Amino acid sequence: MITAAAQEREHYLNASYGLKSWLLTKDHKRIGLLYLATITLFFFIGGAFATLIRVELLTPQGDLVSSETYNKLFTMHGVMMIFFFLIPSIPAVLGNFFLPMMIGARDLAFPKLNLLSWYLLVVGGLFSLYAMLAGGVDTGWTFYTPYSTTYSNGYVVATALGIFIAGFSSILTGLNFIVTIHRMRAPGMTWFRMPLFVWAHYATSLIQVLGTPVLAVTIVLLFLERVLHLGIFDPARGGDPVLFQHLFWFYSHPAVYIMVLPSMGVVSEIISTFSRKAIFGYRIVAFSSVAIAVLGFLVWGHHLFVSGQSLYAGMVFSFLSYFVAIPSAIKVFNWTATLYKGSISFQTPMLYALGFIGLFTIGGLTGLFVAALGIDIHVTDTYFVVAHFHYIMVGGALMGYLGGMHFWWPKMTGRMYPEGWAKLSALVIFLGFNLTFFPQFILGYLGMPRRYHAYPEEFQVLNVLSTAGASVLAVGYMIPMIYFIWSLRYGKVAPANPWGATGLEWKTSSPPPVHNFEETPVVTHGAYDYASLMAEEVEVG
Amino acid sequence: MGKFQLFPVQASTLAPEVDHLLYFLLAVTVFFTVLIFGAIFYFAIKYRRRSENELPHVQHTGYTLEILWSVIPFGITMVMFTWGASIFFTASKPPNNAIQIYAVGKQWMWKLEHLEGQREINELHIPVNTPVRLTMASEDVIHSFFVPAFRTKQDVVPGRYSTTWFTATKPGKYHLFCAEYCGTNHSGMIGWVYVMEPMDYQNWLSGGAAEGSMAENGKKLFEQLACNNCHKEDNSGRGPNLVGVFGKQVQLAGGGTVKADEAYFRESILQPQAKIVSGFEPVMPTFQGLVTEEQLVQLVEYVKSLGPKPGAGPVDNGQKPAPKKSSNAGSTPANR
Amino acid sequence: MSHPPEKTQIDSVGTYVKILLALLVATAVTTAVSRVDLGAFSTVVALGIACVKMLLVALFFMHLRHSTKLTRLVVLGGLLWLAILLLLTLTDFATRGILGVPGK
Amino acid sequence: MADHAPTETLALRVQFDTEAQQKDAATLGMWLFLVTEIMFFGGMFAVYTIYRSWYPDVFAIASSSLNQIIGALNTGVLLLSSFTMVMAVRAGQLGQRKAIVIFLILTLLFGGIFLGVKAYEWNQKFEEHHIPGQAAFHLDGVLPGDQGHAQLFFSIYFAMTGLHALHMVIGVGILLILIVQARKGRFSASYYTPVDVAGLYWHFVDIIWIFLFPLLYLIDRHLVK
Repeated sequence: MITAAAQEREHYLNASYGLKSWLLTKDHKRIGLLYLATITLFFFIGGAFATLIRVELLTPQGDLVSSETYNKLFTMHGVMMIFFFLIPSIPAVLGNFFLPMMIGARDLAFPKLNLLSWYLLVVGGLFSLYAMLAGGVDTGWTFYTPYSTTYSNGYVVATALGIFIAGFSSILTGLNFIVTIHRMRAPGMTWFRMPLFVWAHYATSLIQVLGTPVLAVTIVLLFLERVLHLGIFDPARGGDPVLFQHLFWFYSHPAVYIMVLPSMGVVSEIISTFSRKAIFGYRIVAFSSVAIAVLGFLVWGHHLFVSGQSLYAGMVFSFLSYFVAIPSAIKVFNWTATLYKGSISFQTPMLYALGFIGLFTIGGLTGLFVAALGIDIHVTDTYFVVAHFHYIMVGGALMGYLGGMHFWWPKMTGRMYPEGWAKLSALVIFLGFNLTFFPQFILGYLGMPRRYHAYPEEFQVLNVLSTAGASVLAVGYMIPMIYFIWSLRYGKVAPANPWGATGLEWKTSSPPPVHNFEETPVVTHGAYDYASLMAEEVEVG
Repeated sequence: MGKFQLFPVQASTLAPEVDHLLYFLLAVTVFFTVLIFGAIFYFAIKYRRRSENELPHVQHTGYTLEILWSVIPFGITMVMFTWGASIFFTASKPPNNAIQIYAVGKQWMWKLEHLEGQREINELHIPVNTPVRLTMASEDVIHSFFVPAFRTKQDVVPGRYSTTWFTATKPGKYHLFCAEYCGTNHSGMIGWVYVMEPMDYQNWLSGGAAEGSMAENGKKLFEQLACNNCHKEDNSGRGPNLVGVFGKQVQLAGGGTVKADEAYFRESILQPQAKIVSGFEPVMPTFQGLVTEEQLVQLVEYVKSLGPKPGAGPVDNGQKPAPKKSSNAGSTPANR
Repeated sequence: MSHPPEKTQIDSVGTYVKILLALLVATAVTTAVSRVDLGAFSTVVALGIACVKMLLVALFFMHLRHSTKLTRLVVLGGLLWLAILLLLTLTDFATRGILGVPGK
Repeated sequence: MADHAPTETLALRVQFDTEAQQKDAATLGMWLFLVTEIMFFGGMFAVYTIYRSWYPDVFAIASSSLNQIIGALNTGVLLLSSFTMVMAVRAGQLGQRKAIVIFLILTLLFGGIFLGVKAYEWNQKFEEHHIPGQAAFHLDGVLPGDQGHAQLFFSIYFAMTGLHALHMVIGVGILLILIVQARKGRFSASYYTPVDVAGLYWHFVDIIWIFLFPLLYLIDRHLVK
């Protein structure tokens, strides 16, 4: 991966060699790449499960795998994708790599802790992979009691332990980011000069720090009940399984925002760069990230409308849920308004960002359906919900992640990817995604329950459509994988600032030097100041 | 491939209400999706980059637009909330004239029992245009009673009773699903709801081989378990006389009252000491582990049949909400 | 090694001893009071004393009274989120059965 | 700044510009970690609150089976350890290297006593058959139908005190490391951040116990004759 041009200059990739220089690195950029390799692996494992699920659902009879296997497939798909791919994805890869650079820091505040976080994710992932290979787990990623504590025969403990450990990885990353943002900003980098990517990560980190510990203790209680028979949620002793659901969703609802907020940050960067225009209403967009993080903690009970929580609680949580709609709507409208009178170019990252807005709009609007008590009675635990959260988590979070990968790939590797292929893959993914998940809205309203191995015949047409879409989607995900690897050797050498973006990370060379900047930057104006960027370029050029 | 559908049948009084709210939400969704997609496409084409060095000059000051596009959507969502909540309220509160049916979920089947004693597995026969109230229990894990054509769904949590109700409006055969993942054969925990004309329903009830009504079976159990040794009808037993108790407020030892509903009877059989009736000693043994949920509902139904309105007619469910803090001695919440 | 970090405020041993004694006395008091029937107030008193003890430890032993605004904000945030967890969970558990229908 | 062959010191890591910045970062980091701990124990406080409100009578009886005097004395021991910990931090502030070691050892000692007493109390529970999930479980004064609720109390008791004890054990481990480092003379008035930050952790664990003690040992004690 080293070209003649880059060979002369030392950067973080060629500063040292060997396995040890990677496994013991404290450089946030290298740790970001370690995460990238790890979560890509987890993504393809989770994707393999998804493929098997979709193939199984081609026919109504449930004839490809046994129902036992099928239950393990959707459980492991959920566990892998949520805890080992989506939650670490943008923060641990792109956040790790770029957050310090964007605020002009040499590294995160706690580099050793950062490396530890990566090891924790790996160890957690290994536990879960072990559980998978040893026989799997069939509780669903939600681990509802008493099924998970008393009735399931799967490797619940190993999987839960894996999630517990990965949770600490997430907590430590969030903690590291918050301290870094508070204490490590370069001279002149005031709060309202920070890129929105940093704001989004600040909000995300708040959730990681405040929410994840509750998941951790819930898993501990699950463990105590299953292994030591402490029976905290056991109805036979007067315990309440619904209490488990409260604790679980206290984390797991905000966790959705851990996945999608960083994506929103990425999209803000991309939309601004490729419109060559500051984000419309920068402060409001920045605050809306924090608002989503805070409000996201007040709504978890909307997962429990028919679960046996009280009528009154249902109403309170439904009411509060609608408040999240405000900052979300603001973001979508403000991104769209940013395009107005911009100078818009359609390179790959922009295609992903626009795709994100579209899919997130649909995902968000269908969220209004499931937050409405009357409709949620009918659609909860059906494919409608499955479609809704895939629109947010795949259409939203994953599109943002891929957009960010394309945006920053030149900076990370010093290489450009082939633009034509990249545009094609963006299109394929967008179409494949909609074909996969749109039919599931209809299936859900028709009443097809989720987690069904076999289903009534009248649902087959829509299931076949969905599976067809999934095959397109799978191809769409393979293409970037191939050309990214290809570009490491054959891609064009990337300039320092290929997109004409304003962030500090573009002011240093590609790939960046070990401590990011030759000289600590001094910030004199806000993010997205294209006028002064172009003025500088004129001076330099 | 079965018949292809895009929209589920409406077969209950609730269904059109839910669907109307859905139409409203769909309209809002389509409007905003078209608005956003349209704006993106329009701006993207109109303001595409024409030269490499162009620099847009737009000043954005004030927050008028932001206020506009947060207040208006919020107003719309409040309509959704109010509308949805009112449907939910209706769906939560069974009418007083509903006929009572019991359901017990266990891995992986639905067992249903009519007051007249008819028992069904994975099938439920009900009369059309008659409110039906289901009192549900689970023998093992959480299940969820879901009839898409009725737009109704209720989780059945082990350790307590759950309630749902519906009025079917169209005779026919409709899917019954378990909607809460319950283990290996979750997708096999399905069945049919048969909605029948009242006459057909009466015929169906009287046909078949019901071994006595639920109350009669409960009475047999009551005697087998020797409950009647203490709960005597002449007030001479060591336990309270159960005649006419159902639906009333019961004075508890140590002060306070509790409404004698299904949940209270269930609890009193399983955890007799939780709420002792005033004037009695806590001497009753627990029947936890000795009776199944199915036997429990029979016992409860028997005690109900001794209530103010004996027999299997419309059940008085106590229309008034239980007064708040009805029991200060209560060491167990009856209505969990 | 250069100069020590600026403005570290060092409390006297006497202060710490006084706080320790106050904590020990509070422990004795709360233990003794628990045997007295104060009705519903017994919980309030027990938790009230615990809160006072927490404040003493946090303000003096953890130097919260010398700390930055940000640190105090972090602590308050943590307590606020604990309150969210407890209160919103209680919206369910405190209102079970309001409809007089089992399970609602 | 931003030199490429940085000379790192303990007090000034390469990513920081000043020692004060580094110390601030460490302190903020620890306080944030303590917030995660609040939420971690918070989950259990939620469980406790709900079950206690459901089963107050049984919980009162179960609670009274714990030895209040031992609990109170043990609370005193833990408070003492907090005192010696803050004295160690003070010694750090003043750069008194010997005093740091002495106070850290004293803290370790009191922490050890607390854990020993806790172990004794747990052992008592085993002998009294107050272990939830065991067929032999029986709590005197609670009627057969309510034994399950009594089990819930002891489940919460073991979960909360167990996790608290786990935090203490981790704290003891940290103290051991600090003692070794302090004996090597690593800490001074300009660099004692590890002692300071470990102190915050130790005091926090103390605060958790300050709440566990009344919740588990004291509340509603008077209801039981």
